[in-house]
Amino acid sequence: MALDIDIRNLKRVSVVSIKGRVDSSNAPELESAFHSLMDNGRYRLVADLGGLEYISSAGLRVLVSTLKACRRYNRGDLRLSNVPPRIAEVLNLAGMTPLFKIFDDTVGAVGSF
Amino acid sequence: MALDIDIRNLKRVSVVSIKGRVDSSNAPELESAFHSLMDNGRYRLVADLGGLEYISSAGLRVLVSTLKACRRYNRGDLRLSNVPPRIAEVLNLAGMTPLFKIFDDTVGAVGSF
Amino acid sequence: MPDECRLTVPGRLDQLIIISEFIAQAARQAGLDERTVFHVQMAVDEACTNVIQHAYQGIEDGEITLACRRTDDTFVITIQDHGRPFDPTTVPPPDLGADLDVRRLGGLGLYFMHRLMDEVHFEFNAETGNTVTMIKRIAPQSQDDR
Amino acid sequence: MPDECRLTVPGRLDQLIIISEFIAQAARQAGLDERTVFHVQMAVDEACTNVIQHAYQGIEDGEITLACRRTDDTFVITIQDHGRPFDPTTVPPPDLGADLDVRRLGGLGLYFMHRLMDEVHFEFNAETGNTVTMIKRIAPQSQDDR
Ligand SMILES: Nc1ncnc2c1ncn2[C@@H]1O[C@H](COP(=O)(O)OP(=O)(O)O)[C@@H](O)[C@H]1O
Ligand SMILES: Nc1ncnc2c1ncn2[C@@H]1O[C@H](COP(=O)(O)OP(=O)(O)O)[C@@H](O)[C@H]1O
Repeated sequence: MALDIDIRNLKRVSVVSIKGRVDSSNAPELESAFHSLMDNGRYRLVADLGGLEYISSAGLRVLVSTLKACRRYNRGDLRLSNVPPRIAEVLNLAGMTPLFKIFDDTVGAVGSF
Repeated sequence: MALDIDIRNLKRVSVVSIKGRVDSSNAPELESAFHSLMDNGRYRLVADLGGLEYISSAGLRVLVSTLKACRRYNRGDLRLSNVPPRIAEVLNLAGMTPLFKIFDDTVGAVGSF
Repeated sequence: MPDECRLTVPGRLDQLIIISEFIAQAARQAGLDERTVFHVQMAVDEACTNVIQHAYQGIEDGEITLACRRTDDTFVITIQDHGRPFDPTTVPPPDLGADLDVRRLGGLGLYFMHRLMDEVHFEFNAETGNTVTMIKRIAPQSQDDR
Repeated sequence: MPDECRLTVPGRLDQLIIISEFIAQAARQAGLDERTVFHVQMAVDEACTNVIQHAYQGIEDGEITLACRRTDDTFVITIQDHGRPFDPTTVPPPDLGADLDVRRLGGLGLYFMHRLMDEVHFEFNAETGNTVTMIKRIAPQSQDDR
């Protein structure tokens, strides 16, 4: 149930697969994964949440701050795919569903850019 | 991680698949599963341990008492299949490996009767 | 208190996973369904994160004690610490409808606790420390579940 | 004791899974590898089963308290109860080489505790109750793991 982050750089888009558990102890790890991508000029991101078992408000905060950073100057976006029902419920509760473009699968999310 | 017991009655042999966790709180459950088979005259048993994550001495005790009951009057046997490495280590530690006929897979165990 | 489970851990973020697994297992054992287990787990995680980050402010030698028990129609959790008290009534609610560019990051912890649990009470006491009590109402247990 | 985790549960068999998940998570968090976690989990399960079945003899209102902490090269677990004391030196070891028909069932709990842990000590005290201390030696922690 630890956090496992896998990054796959495609031609125009990067896919960040987030598995396991994000809480306030490891949210900084997730944040630096996103930062390392953006520092390399990659702002078209897909977060594949298929393996995400748990996310607390500290993790949601990272998603929103990354979303903001990607959209700045219209240079990109953070889109979500494969959101498990329980995580979708949390996004909803946090009023975050309207902020994100959410896709059923990662192929669709990558192809949307 | 609860205990899940699945029984499959073949023509001559019954396969008992034991999944999850056997400790002293639920070992009686496992015992009555074996008893229900023997009460119906089924003494040729295969315990498929493929999904067994944990077994304490209370569970081992059930395996040995069932083995004894099956072999009595030469009427049958309890054979093991799919033993995960961690469970094999425990059987070894308990000096139980020489008592059982152990098979790599359930097909082999069923076919051995 | 006959049927209570208690956990005490150092007030550090790396203990959150121990807390989380403890409360999930205790809630499951008390008969709560998996969705409710998840909600309880999340509320407890937010409460303990606040204790570690705000009450203890990163000072690592404080302890957190959780206790939980099942009554007929509730699951009751208390979380105790000896850090600094605060006044929850002064914390503004998050503005969940705000546009992305003006939305305040954070400030969701207390909100989640209130949304995911049926009751949340804070108590501050110079001697016994701070206690948050969270209650989840559940369907009364049938005889079979016992 | 700065870096200790403690768990208290009612002395009932249905609490064993809470105990087991707690000790596994605490051992993992302390940096033990998965095989060692399994061994610790098993030793603790056997010790607590004995407390419930023999020390408390099925009386359900006793409590069990586990504490564990990591030192540089050990993982130390104590288990406390207030049930009846016993003399572990009078318990005969199991005869693991015996043929099936003469083999005694049971009697493996204490044996597993000793085999799976590096040290096992019993202490009986009229006031503080009974305490079993189990120690697992582990490779000293590298800086990176901290
Ligand atoms: N246990 C606590 N002890 C002290 N202050 C707290 C505690 N919980 C919350 N607070 C205060 O309330 C504010 C809002 O908390 P919360 O809603 O959890 O959001 P966040 O922790 O992300 O700021 C915190 O920033 C903090 O000032
Ligand atoms: N915590 C304890 N309190 C009292 N008696 C105990 C305790 N632990 C062990 N014993 C005694 O030692 C015997 C051997 O224990 P053990 O090796 O665990 O096997 P088992 O529990 O299967 O009998 C028990 O039958 C019991 O009489």
